Amino acid sequence: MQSFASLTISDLWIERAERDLCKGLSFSVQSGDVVRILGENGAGKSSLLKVIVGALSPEEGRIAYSGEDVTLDRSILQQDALYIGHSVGVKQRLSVAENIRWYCPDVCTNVLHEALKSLELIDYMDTPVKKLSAGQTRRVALARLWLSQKTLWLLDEPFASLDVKGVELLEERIQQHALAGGMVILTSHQNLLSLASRDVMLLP
Amino acid sequence: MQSFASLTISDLWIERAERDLCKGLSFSVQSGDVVRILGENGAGKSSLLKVIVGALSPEEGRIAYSGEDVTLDRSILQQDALYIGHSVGVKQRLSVAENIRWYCPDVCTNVLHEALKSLELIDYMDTPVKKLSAGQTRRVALARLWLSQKTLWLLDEPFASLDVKGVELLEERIQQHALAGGMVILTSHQNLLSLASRDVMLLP
Amino acid sequence: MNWAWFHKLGSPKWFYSWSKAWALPVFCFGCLCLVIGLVWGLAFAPADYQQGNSFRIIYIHVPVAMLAQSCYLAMGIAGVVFLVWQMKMSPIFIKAMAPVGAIMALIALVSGAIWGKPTWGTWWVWDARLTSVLVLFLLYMGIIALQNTIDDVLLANKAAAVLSVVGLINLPIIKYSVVLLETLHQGPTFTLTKKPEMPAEMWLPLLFSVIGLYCFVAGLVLWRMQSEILLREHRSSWVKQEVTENGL
Amino acid sequence: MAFDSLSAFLMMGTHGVYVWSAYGFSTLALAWLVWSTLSTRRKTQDTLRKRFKRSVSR
Amino acid sequence: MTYSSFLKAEFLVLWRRKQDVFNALLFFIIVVVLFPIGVNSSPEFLAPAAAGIIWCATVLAVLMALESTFKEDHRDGSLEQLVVSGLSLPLLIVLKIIAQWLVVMLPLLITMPLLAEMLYLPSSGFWALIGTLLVGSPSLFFIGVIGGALTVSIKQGAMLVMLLILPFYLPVIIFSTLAVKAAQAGLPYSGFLAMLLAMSLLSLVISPFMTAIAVKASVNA
Amino acid sequence: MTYSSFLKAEFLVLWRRKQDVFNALLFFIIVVVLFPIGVNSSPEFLAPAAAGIIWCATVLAVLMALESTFKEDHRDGSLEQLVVSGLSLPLLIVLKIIAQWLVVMLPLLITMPLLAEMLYLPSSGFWALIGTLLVGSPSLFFIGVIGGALTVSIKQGAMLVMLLILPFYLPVIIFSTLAVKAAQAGLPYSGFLAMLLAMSLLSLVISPFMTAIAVKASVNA
Ligand code: HEM
Ligand SMILES: Nc1ncnc2c1ncn2[C@@H]1O[C@H](COP(=O)(O)OP(=O)(O)OP(=O)(O)O)[C@@H](O)[C@H]1O
Ligand SMILES: Nc1ncnc2c1ncn2[C@@H]1O[C@H](COP(=O)(O)OP(=O)(O)OP(=O)(O)O)[C@@H](O)[C@H]1O
Ligand SMILES: [Mg+2]
Ligand SMILES: [Mg+2]
Repeated sequence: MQSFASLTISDLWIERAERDLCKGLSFSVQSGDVVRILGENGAGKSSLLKVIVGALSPEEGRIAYSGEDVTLDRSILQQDALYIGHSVGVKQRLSVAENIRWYCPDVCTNVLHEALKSLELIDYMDTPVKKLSAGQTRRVALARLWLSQKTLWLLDEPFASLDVKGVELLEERIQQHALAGGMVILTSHQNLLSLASRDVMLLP
Repeated sequence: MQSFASLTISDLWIERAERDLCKGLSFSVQSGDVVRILGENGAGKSSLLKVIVGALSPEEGRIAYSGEDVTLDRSILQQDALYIGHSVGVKQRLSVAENIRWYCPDVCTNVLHEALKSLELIDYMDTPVKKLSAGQTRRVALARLWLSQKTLWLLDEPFASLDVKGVELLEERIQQHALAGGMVILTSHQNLLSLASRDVMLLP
Repeated sequence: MNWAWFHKLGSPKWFYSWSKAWALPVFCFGCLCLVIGLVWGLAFAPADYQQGNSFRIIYIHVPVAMLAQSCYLAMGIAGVVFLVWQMKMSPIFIKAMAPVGAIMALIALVSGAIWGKPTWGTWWVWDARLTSVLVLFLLYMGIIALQNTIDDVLLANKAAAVLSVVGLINLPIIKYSVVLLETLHQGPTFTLTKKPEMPAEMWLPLLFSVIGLYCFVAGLVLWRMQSEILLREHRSSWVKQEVTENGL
Repeated sequence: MAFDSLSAFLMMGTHGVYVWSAYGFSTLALAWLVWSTLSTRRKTQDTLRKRFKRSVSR
Repeated sequence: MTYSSFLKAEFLVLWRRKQDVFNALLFFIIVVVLFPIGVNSSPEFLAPAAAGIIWCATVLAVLMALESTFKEDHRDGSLEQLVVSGLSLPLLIVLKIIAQWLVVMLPLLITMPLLAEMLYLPSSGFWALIGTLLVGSPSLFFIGVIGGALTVSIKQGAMLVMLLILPFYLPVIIFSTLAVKAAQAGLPYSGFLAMLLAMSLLSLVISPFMTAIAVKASVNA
Repeated sequence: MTYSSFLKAEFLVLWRRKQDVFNALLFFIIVVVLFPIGVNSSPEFLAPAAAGIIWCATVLAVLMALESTFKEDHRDGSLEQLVVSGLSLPLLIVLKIIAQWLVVMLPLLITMPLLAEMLYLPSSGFWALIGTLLVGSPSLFFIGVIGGALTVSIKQGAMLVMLLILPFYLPVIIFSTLAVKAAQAGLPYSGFLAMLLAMSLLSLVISPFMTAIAVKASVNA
């Protein structure tokens, strides 16, 4: 993980389905921040995360990561970022363990078992993901948060379909990451007063 | 809507992915009940709803609807039931209005507009669903609750990806339905103390 | 070398106002030449001593066949330009060009087939030239299908550009291979191997109709590009001004 | 003029059907092309006009 | 949901996907073109093979079109909704197939004169070919849709559908090409057409129920 | 993610999907069998057409297999992850194609002796056929994968891929069948093999970059 990093977004303007989103949005995130993106349904939260990670191009705006301008080429940021979207990026055919190894190839077996145990997936280690329930699938995707060493986390409604225990686990992990100097940007419709250090409000 | 209806489930046993779920579960629901199914991720909540509506066959157990045994043929129940699952059953290529007309062909235009207005979808009436955000898509599916006259609602995490306003709207609608003599069975990981009249706990 | 024109071409606003001045004159000039060429060819040129009057189809067939190939070449170049320099105008050009090219290829096929009946005695043979025009037509249809199926504009741009470029590389290969096919296993006997030595009153009208069709197509494509530019640039203030004040 | 009379021009020797059908098809196709081009232009203008009006009235 | 709103939505979706229908047509044409170019382009080879080539291409195009019949419905959960709608599933399936047949086969039939010419099919065989296509193709759809339903939850379904279904198509192909050959030889071919009609009717009776079972099973999984 | 973990996961996924690979093989065999049955089964018809039929079937099977190359990765978001991984996308694509080629083509090659026998391919042409398949098929994969990447975000992509890509396959098919015909006639055919090799190399150079562009654009959409 980088010792100190920052993300600055200025004068953003996204257009989707002939509507303007996030017009003129600017904000910045420093090491240790947990930023929550707020907004109604369709306000553009998911679109904003996609723009940051480079999976969608904005109409206008600049994005800088750790002082470098990444507006045109997002690859520096991407090497440091971990993005989990609405569709979680988990291969349905592969088993839980294989999915995790796909993202984190050199994680050692003990660490992997440890993480799966705390996520209560250890019994399903060799089950193909398509046979898991909604919450279990989300847990598989979230396992990366325990196992990889990225600085910037971009999480789109990470608490969706998690049960109470899962929510607690994840909150704890996010706080831990922020304390260790990471940056987290997440969207959520649930109240996470204790968790987020700052809110960014998107007007529709 | 039927004037008085009831659903009784006894000695259920579902098997999925070589695991027993809901073993020996029995409960019944009367007109006016809002029942919340509780349980950890993977406890079998979604599976239970699917079994009730007849999209999955249980290993054992009996299901009775309004006094009639529907264990083998669920069609009486189905005519009276409205089920919305994790994947919401909305056609991505059709527009919002077309999707709603698919389910409720004889709803009159005024009523439809009214419902879309209260769900804040009126601007998107002719937009194909695939261009909507996660929460908006869920709202399209939920519009059926305002427009059709079914007694038994089976809702699998209906609050997922809805914003605060959407959650309030839906809670109100559910309470209204219960007061009018309907039955609601829903799963949710969020706290809905005010809403549910009863909880059914599934042990994993 | 002065690259200013290249950068200007890349600017939709500049291109729009430029094309607004040129589209109509070019189109009208094209129509005029085309009419002259066709009327001359149909009514005044002497009949061919071998083929009789059926040879008059040449005045539409050859220009259209030439256009079908030129259009693809232009699209391929535009594709390269887009992939290398990201020029905004290239995908607009490709989108405007594809249906025009497809129609040209279609007319070449139909007029050729009709011409084949009296001269070769059959509508269709699997000869090199015919087959490669058929493939060209299918390539055009592929690009159109792709553009219509993908509804994301950025993706459609890239996809059409990629396909045009790959087609540009492959079209000569296809042509070459099809020629081989024909020469190897004893093709149909009725191919025009040589251009007849035409008298001037035969080839002059052809020249007119060729030039006419080029200008006709150029005018059309400019118009098509204009609509596309307006749609894509609807956010900029000049489009607003253009549409609300001037009209098309 | 390569033909003596109008009927001879229309008959084109024995090849009238072929020549005229080829030209007929070509004319139709080119005319369709022109028509579709112009109608897209008109439609584009209309939709943009409407959109701008909406954004002004808002 | 009612039967008529279901049928309306089917047509609407197909209309939204009209480019796909057009693609099916182009695919069919390309497969037909593949043979003269890839194998042999002389009239002596093509004329007797024409009906067979056209039928093989039709079968492939129909299979490609059918493979995705239920795919999209499954993905967005609307297949599940069909199962729990309380309407008769077999009837819904028949309606779906009728919509598909109209949308896929009519364009194919329209291009036939052109392709027949390009493959040098003698005019004596042409009407027999059209007849076999009209009478035989419904059975292709009814049989094929079973495969589409079976493989709906499987990701790489196209291939598997072909595999499961092609063997059942063989009789249809054989009778059809025999009919065209008989017509080319000046023999009566109405017997073959009757056979094809019988197969279409048989599959109309059996297939909706089989498909309903398959759909239910794939929703279950 | 590293290159080696990527390659490993590719092979793992393919291994999980071994049924699909097997299906590709069966599909290929069925298409080949369709011709003797649907068109004509006499040796005089089949022997000269054999190489063409086998190549046409190969092309269809490869396209079917390629169509889904990126589909699944796109659906579950792992394609997005490839793009944002910071590794060289063209190189990842080459690795993916190598894995695909090994898994799809090797089984096809193994069945060749059998099918050649069934189609009465003279033994003089057999080794030429194998040679063309070995040298020519990489270009099929490299060209086809562009189509797969372009249509990844489209639901009913199989048809469109075929539409886009089949015209580009024509030269490969033509050179291959010409080579086999030359071999059957006792003529030298190394010139054709050289052409095929050149096409494979050309597509190896161009395709990964084109595919990378397409993948990036698809992920954006
Ligand atoms: C469907 C059938 C046909 C197609 C697709 C076709 C296509 C073409 C093409 C691509 C060209 C080249 C244009 C150029 O770039 O110069 C051409 C030229 C020509 N075609 Fe056709 N043709 C067809 C049938 C015929 C027939 C039946 C005849 C007359 C017997 C004919 C006579 C000519 C002549 C005289 C030229 C100009 C000579 C030359 O430039 O080489 N074509 N045709
Ligand atoms: N399609 C499937 N095929 C096989 N097994 C499945 C399938 N879906 C779920 N299961 C298994 O059934 C069990 C219960 O799943 P279910 O989806 O009913 O859980 P749930 O209570 O809804 O959980 P969640 O809160 O995560 O949605 C899980 O252990 C899971 O492994
Ligand atoms: N794939 C898409 N294509 C076109 N437009 C889209 C697409 N996805 C979303 N949109 C549009 O972009 C806007 C913002 O969508 P986005 O998904 O970013 O919202 P969101 O804030 O994440 O909402 P939610 O809380 O419902 O997830 C919406 O108005 C929607 O109509
Ligand atoms: Mg969202
Ligand atoms: Mg669930």
